[in-house]
Order: sequence, then structure tokens, then C-alpha cells
Amino acid sequence: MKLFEYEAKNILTKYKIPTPNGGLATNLNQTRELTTKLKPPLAIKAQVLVAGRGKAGGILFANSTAEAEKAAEKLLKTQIKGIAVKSVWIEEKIQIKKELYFGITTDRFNQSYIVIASTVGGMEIEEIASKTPEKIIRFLINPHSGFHSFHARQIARKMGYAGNQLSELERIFEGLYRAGMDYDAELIEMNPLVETTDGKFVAADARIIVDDNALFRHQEYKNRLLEGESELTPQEAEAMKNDLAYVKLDGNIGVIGNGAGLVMATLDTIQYYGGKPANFLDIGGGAPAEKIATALKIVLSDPKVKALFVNILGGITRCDEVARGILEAKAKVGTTKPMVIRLVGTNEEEGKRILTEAHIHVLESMEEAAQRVVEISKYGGK
Amino acid sequence: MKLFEYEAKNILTKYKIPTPNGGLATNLNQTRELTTKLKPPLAIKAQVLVAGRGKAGGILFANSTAEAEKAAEKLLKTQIKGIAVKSVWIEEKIQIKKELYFGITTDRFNQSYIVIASTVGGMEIEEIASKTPEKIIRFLINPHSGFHSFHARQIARKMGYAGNQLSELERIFEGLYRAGMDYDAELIEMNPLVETTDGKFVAADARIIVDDNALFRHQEYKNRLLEGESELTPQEAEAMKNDLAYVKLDGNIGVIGNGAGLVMATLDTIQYYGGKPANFLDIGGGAPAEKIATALKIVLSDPKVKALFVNILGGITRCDEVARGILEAKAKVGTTKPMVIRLVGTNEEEGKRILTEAHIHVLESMEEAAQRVVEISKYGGK
Amino acid sequence: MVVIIDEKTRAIVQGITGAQGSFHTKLMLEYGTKIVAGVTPGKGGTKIYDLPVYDTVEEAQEKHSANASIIFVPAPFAADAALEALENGIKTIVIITEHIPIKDAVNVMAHAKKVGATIIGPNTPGIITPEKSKLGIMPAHIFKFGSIGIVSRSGTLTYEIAASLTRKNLGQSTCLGLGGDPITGLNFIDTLKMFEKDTQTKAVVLIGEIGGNLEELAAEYIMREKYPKPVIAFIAGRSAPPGKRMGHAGAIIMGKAGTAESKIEKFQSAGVKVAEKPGDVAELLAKLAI
Amino acid sequence: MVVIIDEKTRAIVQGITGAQGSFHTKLMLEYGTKIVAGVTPGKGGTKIYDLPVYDTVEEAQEKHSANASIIFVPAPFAADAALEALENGIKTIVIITEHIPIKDAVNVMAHAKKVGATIIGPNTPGIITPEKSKLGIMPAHIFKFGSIGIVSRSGTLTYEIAASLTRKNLGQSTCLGLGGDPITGLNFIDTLKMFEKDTQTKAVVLIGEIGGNLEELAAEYIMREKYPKPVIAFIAGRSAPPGKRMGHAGAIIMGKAGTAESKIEKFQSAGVKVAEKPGDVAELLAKLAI
Repeated sequence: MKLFEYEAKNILTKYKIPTPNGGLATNLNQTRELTTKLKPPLAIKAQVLVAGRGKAGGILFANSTAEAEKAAEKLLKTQIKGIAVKSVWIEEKIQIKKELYFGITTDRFNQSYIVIASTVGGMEIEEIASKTPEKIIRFLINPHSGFHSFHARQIARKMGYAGNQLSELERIFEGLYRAGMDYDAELIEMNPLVETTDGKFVAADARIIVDDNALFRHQEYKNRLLEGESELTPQEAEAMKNDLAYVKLDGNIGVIGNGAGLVMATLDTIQYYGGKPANFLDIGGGAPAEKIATALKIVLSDPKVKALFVNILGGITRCDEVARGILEAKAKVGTTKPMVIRLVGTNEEEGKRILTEAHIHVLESMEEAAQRVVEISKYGGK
Repeated sequence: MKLFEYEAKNILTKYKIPTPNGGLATNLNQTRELTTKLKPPLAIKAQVLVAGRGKAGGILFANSTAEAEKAAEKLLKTQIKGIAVKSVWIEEKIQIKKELYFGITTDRFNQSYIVIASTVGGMEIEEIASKTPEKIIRFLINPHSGFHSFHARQIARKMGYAGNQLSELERIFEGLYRAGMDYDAELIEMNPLVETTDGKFVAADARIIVDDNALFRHQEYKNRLLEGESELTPQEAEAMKNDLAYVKLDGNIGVIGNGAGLVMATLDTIQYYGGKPANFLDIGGGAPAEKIATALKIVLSDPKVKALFVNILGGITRCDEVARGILEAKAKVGTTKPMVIRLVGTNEEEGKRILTEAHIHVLESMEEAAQRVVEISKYGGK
Repeated sequence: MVVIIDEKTRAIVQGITGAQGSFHTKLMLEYGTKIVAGVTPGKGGTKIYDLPVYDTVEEAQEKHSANASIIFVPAPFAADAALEALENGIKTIVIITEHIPIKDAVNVMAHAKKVGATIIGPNTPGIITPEKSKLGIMPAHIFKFGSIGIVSRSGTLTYEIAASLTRKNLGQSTCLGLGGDPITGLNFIDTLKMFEKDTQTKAVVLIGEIGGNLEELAAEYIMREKYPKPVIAFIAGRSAPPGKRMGHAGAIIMGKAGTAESKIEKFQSAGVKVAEKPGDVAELLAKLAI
Repeated sequence: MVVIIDEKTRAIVQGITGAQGSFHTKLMLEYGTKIVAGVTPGKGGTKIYDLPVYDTVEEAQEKHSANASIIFVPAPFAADAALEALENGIKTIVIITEHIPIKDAVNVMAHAKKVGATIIGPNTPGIITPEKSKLGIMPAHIFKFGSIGIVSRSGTLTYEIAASLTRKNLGQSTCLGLGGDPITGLNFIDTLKMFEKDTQTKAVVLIGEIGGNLEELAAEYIMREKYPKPVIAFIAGRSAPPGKRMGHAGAIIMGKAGTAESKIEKFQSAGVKVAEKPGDVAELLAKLAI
């Protein structure tokens, strides 16, 4: 779960990591109240989770309070990459001497957390890594001993800092580690971490992605997520509520399957045959009929969907349950959109019988079914 | 630093460990407010840190609200072992089926924390250990892996519990461990942890001793300690403020020395020669003259002190500083109490010179000095 | 020889009384897996399928000395269960549970490393040595004993491919799911090493997906070590857009390593044939004529 | 041979620029200890007594490869400093700092055990091999080289006894303070083992105090192992009342083990002579005629 910039900065502040003076505003009154407390020049930043917010016009600058109010007003009426701006973060611009990068994420191969730091910051870390690989410092955190102040000092030294600056970075790095651990962050980064013209350090932007699987330990964010404050499509919100893994894509073939790998391979196969998937939807393992019906309803509620592909390889999931779910959904939604069903595995015969009796044709080969649905999406159903 | 029962119980509650319904009262109004909310029979417990509070009359029981108010009123006017009762904890009596013990403390030899549990509780753990050693369960906590829920289950099983009771104890034990770690407890115990007649568990009494050296991480208690809410004598409070290790004893010979071991050995030697030390006071290493002067003032302010023994073996501590401190204190306090000074080590000559010029005699042998001060304490000075 | 488990494996089931745990215990018993006991805290003293259930692994071990465990415990408690198995001397642990927090998984893996234990999963279908033993939840009837080793990051996709192999009479030595999470016990390289040593295994099918760089590292390993057995790869997620998580906690593209292109390219330059569709794997294997 | 440190020991000083650190570095250098560098975060690049000061132990080690460290860092940061030394390969660490929280000390000791390092302290005067090397804060002039090993839980009391030995011409092989805290690196048994192996040491003086059961365990060890060298003990705190902490965090009587009587009794039944006053130690040693 991606946190908003203001949420991330509030967390950093809690861990005594300096951030620019600033605050959140959702309307004009709040904007006015805020700007009187802040010293221009100011930055006004749309609180949206889309990548490339800056380039998409989501960050404005103002040299006066009046200008800042105008900028905030403008942003609060705008959409950034299709997402309505509900709040803006207004903060004092800082005097940049140098932009650094410091982040902590997971290292799959080493089964641990890893610090990535660089004396080049302000762009995506992947970009830094490809442009100036020699400036990337990687520090693997030993899960037994954790990340200590002295590790922070070692990194600060490798970044070329000494004296008070080294001690200041020590506190910031160590604080970020604790914040990351306490909030179950799968990614926590300061980018840029700015060295100011007077030699201080300020986290000018911060990003935190909380491990979805750990949200049970962070009820405040779980609630925020469920309240729909984040930027989910209606389908995504409905899927989340029903514990279905759904991702909206650009095409017109609705896809439902069991197991993330199988669904991904289904999308790939559709694409291989020239079709365009409208979504990813994994019903997970052992889904009962009602859950499958919900999945169908979600996918069919997307107006872009022209045809539906249900691809089930029954292991824990029972084909008869899937068949019943399909009929249930059909009855409730009353859809006339064409469906291609591929159903093999546990209780396959019973599933096929149920569907065949309802005049729904069932295929056995994934490839064949994919070809069929692509055809339909292009030229219409039979 | 010993916490009061109410502080310990509030911490337990924070970690979702059941304690009897109850609350704190410092006056009659609060007592009335409390008792209306609680269901008799009630226990009214003086909030003092002295050992053996129960036997000393610090715990009363009441079968009605009126009785409870009377009991609280009485306790709030009482002294328990010389300590005025400033507050009482009033709680509902619980139906006891069995009293258990569960505590976590440090294991010096294994350099770790250790769980001590027993199906016999309600008395001092040392007493349990000597009366029913076979009923003591010791579980060493591996500092690398910590104490996990499954460890708690293993202990609960060894205590003879199963089913829901096992799961309930799991939560309580694991919670107590987290509380102990989070609060830097050198001892945290539930004694008794009561199994109620309906098979639930309630921490009927709780004791937490916070590691003094970790108080910098627990400012709330550090402040409480300094505010003198705890039961320090004036000398102890003054010593604490000045970072001197002072312990009041029963005799009449004031003792000041550098280094805990040396001061203890000094007390022992005084006792060996038939004298009675009035206190333990360790000025620590490298104390400057002012600190030594403060130490003298503290010891001399105790009216029971008849004679003073200053025993310094200068290592980091400089004898000339000690000498100057003695003169400073003498001048300010204007004492006429006899002093025996033993002064050897770093800058010994200069220290002796300073004192000799002020007509204070200095001895070299600790034994000789101890004999001399015992004599004076018994038969008066020269 | 086969990999990790065989007929002699004596396993306990942690979380045996839950819906998933009991259901799959039955299937595993039917398949011939030697399940010796179950553990569910609070259910100690009961029985299920004639197996004794204990409150703690400690007690189960005192009485049964198992050498493997399969974990169905719910996510918030699964790491504790794994640590319990580790501390009680169990050296092979299959964690079926999905949605375990990363921080918990990191902790479990660190302890496993310290004591030299093998963790399969979390979020894995488990491991099967067809017709001999299975510690997992895969539908057993689609597998057949033979000489192809399968290692995968995904469940049903493995079944899809294994079933198509079985249909073409290409039996399997061992099929193992690493797990779909970002932090798993085994990685592709660990498993390639096991298959290398296993005389039963003649070729390896490696089923990867987008996210992470474990496939890239495996490709580098194959190239660097001149891996002696043929490897066929399939990568799911060619059509996945970056930044979107595709079901598995691991399946998200962040950065270049992690894309299907990156993985496919690396495999191809290591001489590993990459199937374009799941169905193509069997055909590529058939061409090896092993 | 002498115990733990000798002329070849190459030490760094962590917290070298502080009042205590710099003062004692000077004294150690004067005594002949090979101090090769200092570490104080934020002071890197400066010099003190011609010694280079670094921000991190890592850098100091890159340039000097020390094998010991003595730590004067303030209590809240001392555990971090010790872990830093451990992680950078230093196997002998003397922690002078007092008032380190128990939880931090437990953590440091666990890591030291894992890497096989020796920790002396915390809250110790350190270790001295008279006339050869000292890593500590003891006044050196009261010591004299010889054949008595001293191990103690207390600082000035050790000086008191060492000085009285020196006055009677009973020189010392090595004097070592375990530290006055509840959790320390070495215990009496560890040190007795070292003195047993050390051919220079002919007899051992063991200076204990109330609190804990390390003295009792040492007495049991001496009895059980029939410790081959004579041991003389002194226990401080005979007159201490229970429940009151006597200065040292360790010196508090809780329970029966922990009282002076318990310790004295155990030593006596192990055949260890116990001095009644500090001054008696030298006399008891003299009677041994070693």
C-alpha cells in the first residue's frame, strides 16, 4: 500500500527526520491558514499516488502567499493522470546544495532488507542505478543484528560526509530504518534527501510502501485503504472488499483465473494471439461459488469488456463451484457478453455438466480457449 | 527503579493482560467516584514500595462500598513502615482457584533474560524456590531469537494447561515479555497470576523494576523519580540529584568513599571492628571538589551521624580534589563532627598537605582508619 | 535419489485442525506421505484421521521425532509456527500460508539459515515427488514419476505445465514451488543445485514470473557454472504493465530487472530455451530427447 | 604467557576525544600499551597524541588492523560502539563505560558469543598485565609484575588489594575487572580457566561482592574441577542489608544466593580461603609460600 507524501512525511517527522516546513490542505480555507504560517517561496504538491506527478503538472511553485493560494486552488480542481486531487501539501522550498538518495527495500536473493544510498538523487533510483552505477552504495542489513547507528555512520562516510554532517546523517538514516521496520515498509525512501546550502539535511520528498500483508498490524492505514481514500477504480475497490486480486488493464478481454501465475500466463497467451486483456483477476485458491460470482460481476461491470475468459485449473478450487458461480453471476447481472470457459481439474466432469446444461460451452485447452476469446473480442461472438 | 503497583498494572493493561477492575485514588472524592463503579467485595491497597506491604497492614478488604471508603480513608492517613500512603489502588476481589507465578528477570551467568514460572504463587519467588523447587520452571530466553508465542505455549503446557487456557496464557506471557522489553524491566512479574474459579487468568499483583540505567529511554519515569514521588529520604533525594550513590543504613558512622566495592568493604571493616555504618556513599570515579563537598554535606545532614569516615583510594579520583572538597564542605556546613580521613593514591602528597595545613589528620591504612572511627563513634572524638 | 522429500520423510502438520490443514492432511495421507502428528495450539489431546494433535511442536517432537513440517497456520501466526518448528529441530519446513508479512519472513529465513534448515515457501503449493510423497496442496493426479525436475514461483501455472508434461508422458522427479512471495526460503539457484545432484533428474523446467531478479541470477548461474543439465524456462507476465502488482506479492515490476523481457533475454543468452506459452514447455522438452 | 593482552596487543580507543578517553589514552600510551588509533564519530580526520582519529571503526580497521578496543563512549551509545567493534573483527573489547542498560548489554554479549570475542566489562577498570600493557583506567603505579592473578567485580577495591600485595612484594601476572554490572562479558569461571592455563600465574585472588550468583558458581567450579591453583577470595558487602542497591548495578541482594554469607560459605566449602578484610588477602597469600 503506497502512502501519500503527507503520510510519509508525518511518519518521518515522528522519527525526528527533518522535512521542509509544511502542511496539508484540502480546501481554500486550510490553504490560507497554512500559507500565513509558511515563508515563501513555497512548493504546492498534489497528493496523488501516480508516478511522475511532477512531470504531469502535480507540483507548482509560488513566490508569494497569494501565488501559493492560487496554485493550491488550481491543483485542487485538477486531475493528475485521471486522478482527482483531493488534497495538496504546501511546504517551504529549501535551498539545495546537493540531492542525495537514501532508501531501504527488500533483497530477495539475500532474504533481507537492503539499504540503497547515493550521492545522486532526485530521480528514480533505477535511473540513478543505470546512469551512475558507481555512485550507488548497497548495504545489506543482517537480519540477526539489524541496522545500527554505526552502520549509518559507515554509509555516511562512504557518501563523503564527516564531522557534524556525519552525525546528522547517522540520526536520519537510523531513524528511517526504525520507521521502515515499525511501519512494515517494503520500501521507504527519501528522494531527494537534500543537503541544503547551509550544510543541513532535509528529506524533501519521501515515499513509503507498506507491506499489504502487514496491514493487520497497522489498522490506521488498513482503514484508510478500505475507506477508499486511495485512488482505486470502482472495480478495484469492490475486488479489495471481496479479497480478490484485481488489476485494471487497457484491453477489452475480461480475464478470471485461479492463481496469479496462471492468470498472468493467460494474459500473456491472449496477447500472444493478438488480443488485449482488460484486467487481471485472480480468485485465489478454493474459492466458493459466491466469490466466483462476485469476480464475474466485477469484470462484467467494466464497460470496456467485450468478452470474458474464465480459465480454471482446479486444484483446491473445485470446477463445480466455479460452474455454479458463473451461472449465479449470469443470472444476477443478466449479461449478454460472450464468455469462453476453460475448466479442468478437480470435479471437472460435474462442472462441465452444470455449464453444458446451461448451454455454456467449455473448452479444455488454454491455448484453444485463448485463441477463441481473442477472435470474439475482435469479430464478436457467435 | 521500582514502579508502584498502579503503574505496573497500567502497563499490563496496555499489553492486554487482564488485571482486576480497579483504579487509583488519592483522596476521598476519588475514592467515592471509584467505588461506585466497582463491584464489592473490594481490595484497597496502599501504593507504597516497601516490601511486605500486606503483612504491614497495607492491604484491606471491604464487602461494601461504604466499607471500602472507610478503608481507603484509613490507609490514606497511615504510614506503612514509616512511609506515608499517598494513594490507594482499589480493585474488585477475584475468585481464586489457583495462584501462579510468572516473572522475567536477568540471568547473569547466561548473560540473558530468563523466565521463571511456577504453579505455586502469591509469595516471594525465593520462598517458592526454596519450598517447592520442583514446581519452578526456568526458561532461558535466547537473546538472538527472543521470546515467541510458541515459547509461551511451551511454558503454559509445562504448567499443566491446555485448550483455551493455554491460548490465554500464551497471550499473557507474550504480552508480559513485550512489556518487560519495552520498559527495560530488570524484573517484571505477575505474582500471583490468578486462575479464577471460572478458568480465566488475572494478574492480581504485578511488580516492575525498571533498569535505572535505561531511564533515559523512559523519561516519564525518570521525571516521576526526580519529582520525589517515590519514597526517598531527604539525603537519598539530594544524592540522586547530584548523581551520588547513597544508601541509608542504621548506624552512626557516616561513610564516603570512591568505588562501590571499596565503600562496601569499608562498611564491612567498620562492622568488623564493632562499629555501625550510617550510610553507603560512593562518589564514583574522578569526582571534583564540589561533588565531594556535596557528598559530605549529605552525610553530615543526617542527625544520626556521630563521626565521618572518608576513605579514598585515588585512581582517577585525585586526592587534592578530595582534600579541597572536604575543606569546602567543612566551611559551608560548619560541622564539628569528628572526621577520619584515609587518603592514598593519585596526588596523595598534595591532598595530605592541604588537609594537614587545615589541621585535619590523614591516615594511610584503611584498617587503622576504620578502627579509629569506630572508637570515636563509641567514645567520642579526641 | 529424489530432492528434499522421499518415502522416509516423517512430517508433522502445523495448523492441522483448520479447514485447509485438515483437508490437505487427508489428501497427503492418501498419497502415502508419512504424516506422524499434528499441532494446533489449544487443540492438544484431540485426534484427526487417527493422528494425535499436540499444543506444541516440542511435545510432538518428544513423541514422534519428525524431520519435516508443513504449515497451514494463518498468516499472523505462521512465522511463529515456523520458528517453533526450527527451534525444535525440524530441518525441512513447507510453509503453505500466504500473506505472511515480509518482516516476519525475513526473520524466519535468517533463523533457518543459522540452523541449516530448508524452508519451502511461504505461499507455495509445496513439494511433490510423484508417486512417493508430497508435502503440499497440489492436485496429485496430474503428476507422474519420471525424470523432469520442475521448480516454480507459481502454483496453478505449475499444475498447468506439469499436466501438459504428464499428458506427453514426460514424468517428473520432483516438483517444487518456491512460493509467490518476495522473501522465500529457497531460490532458483538452490534448487538447480539440488537437481544437479539428483541422478533421477535429467532436465529442469524453471517457471518464473515478473518481479525480483531471481530468474536473472539463475540465468547467470547457469551460464557461469555451465549447468550440466538442460533447462527449459517459462516466464509469466510478459504482458504485465510496470508498477502494478499481479496477485503475488512478488509479482510487481520495479526497475528493469523484474520485467519478463529482462528475464527471457538473460535465459536465452545462457542457452536456456524459453517457452512462449505454457503448452510449449512440453514440446521443447520433447525435442531434447532425453 | 599472560592473560588476554600482552605487548603485541594493538588497540584502538573508541571515544578517544572525550575527557575520560583522552586522559586514559595518554596514561595507557605512557605505560607502553600499543594504541594505534582512535575513533570518535564526527571527529574523523583529527589527531590526538599523534594518533589518527576516525569516524568509524571500519575505517580504523582498514588502516590499522587492530585486535583490541577499549571503549569510553557514553552509556546510551556504548552498546552501538561495542557492536561496531565486533562487526569489524575486533576480538578483545574492554568496555569502561558504566550505566549501560541491561538490555543493551545482553545484546552485545550475545553478538560477542556468536563471533567468539572476549568482552571485559562494562563498568570495569579494565585489564592490566603489569609492566607490559594495560587496557584500562587503573592507576598503574600500584601494580607490579609477578605471579598472582587478580579477578574482581570492583575497581578501587581491586586497587586496594593489589596495592597491599605490591607492598608485600607479591607481584601480579594479570589483573582483570569483570565489571560491576549485572551483565558482563567474562565471569569468574572464564577467568579462572584463563589463569589455569597461564604458566605465569601461580595463585588467584578472586574479589567478589554481594549480588548475583557468579561467586557461588565459581566456588562450585573450583570444587567440581579440583582447580589446580590456590585461590584466595574476598567478598565485599557482608554488612549490606537485603534489597538495597550498593552503588554497582549488580550489588543488590535478592534472594539467598547473592548474600555475602552464601558466597563465603560456598568458597570455604570449596577449600578457598576467604579474607575478612581487604588487608588480609596479602597475608593469606604469603602463607601459601608460592
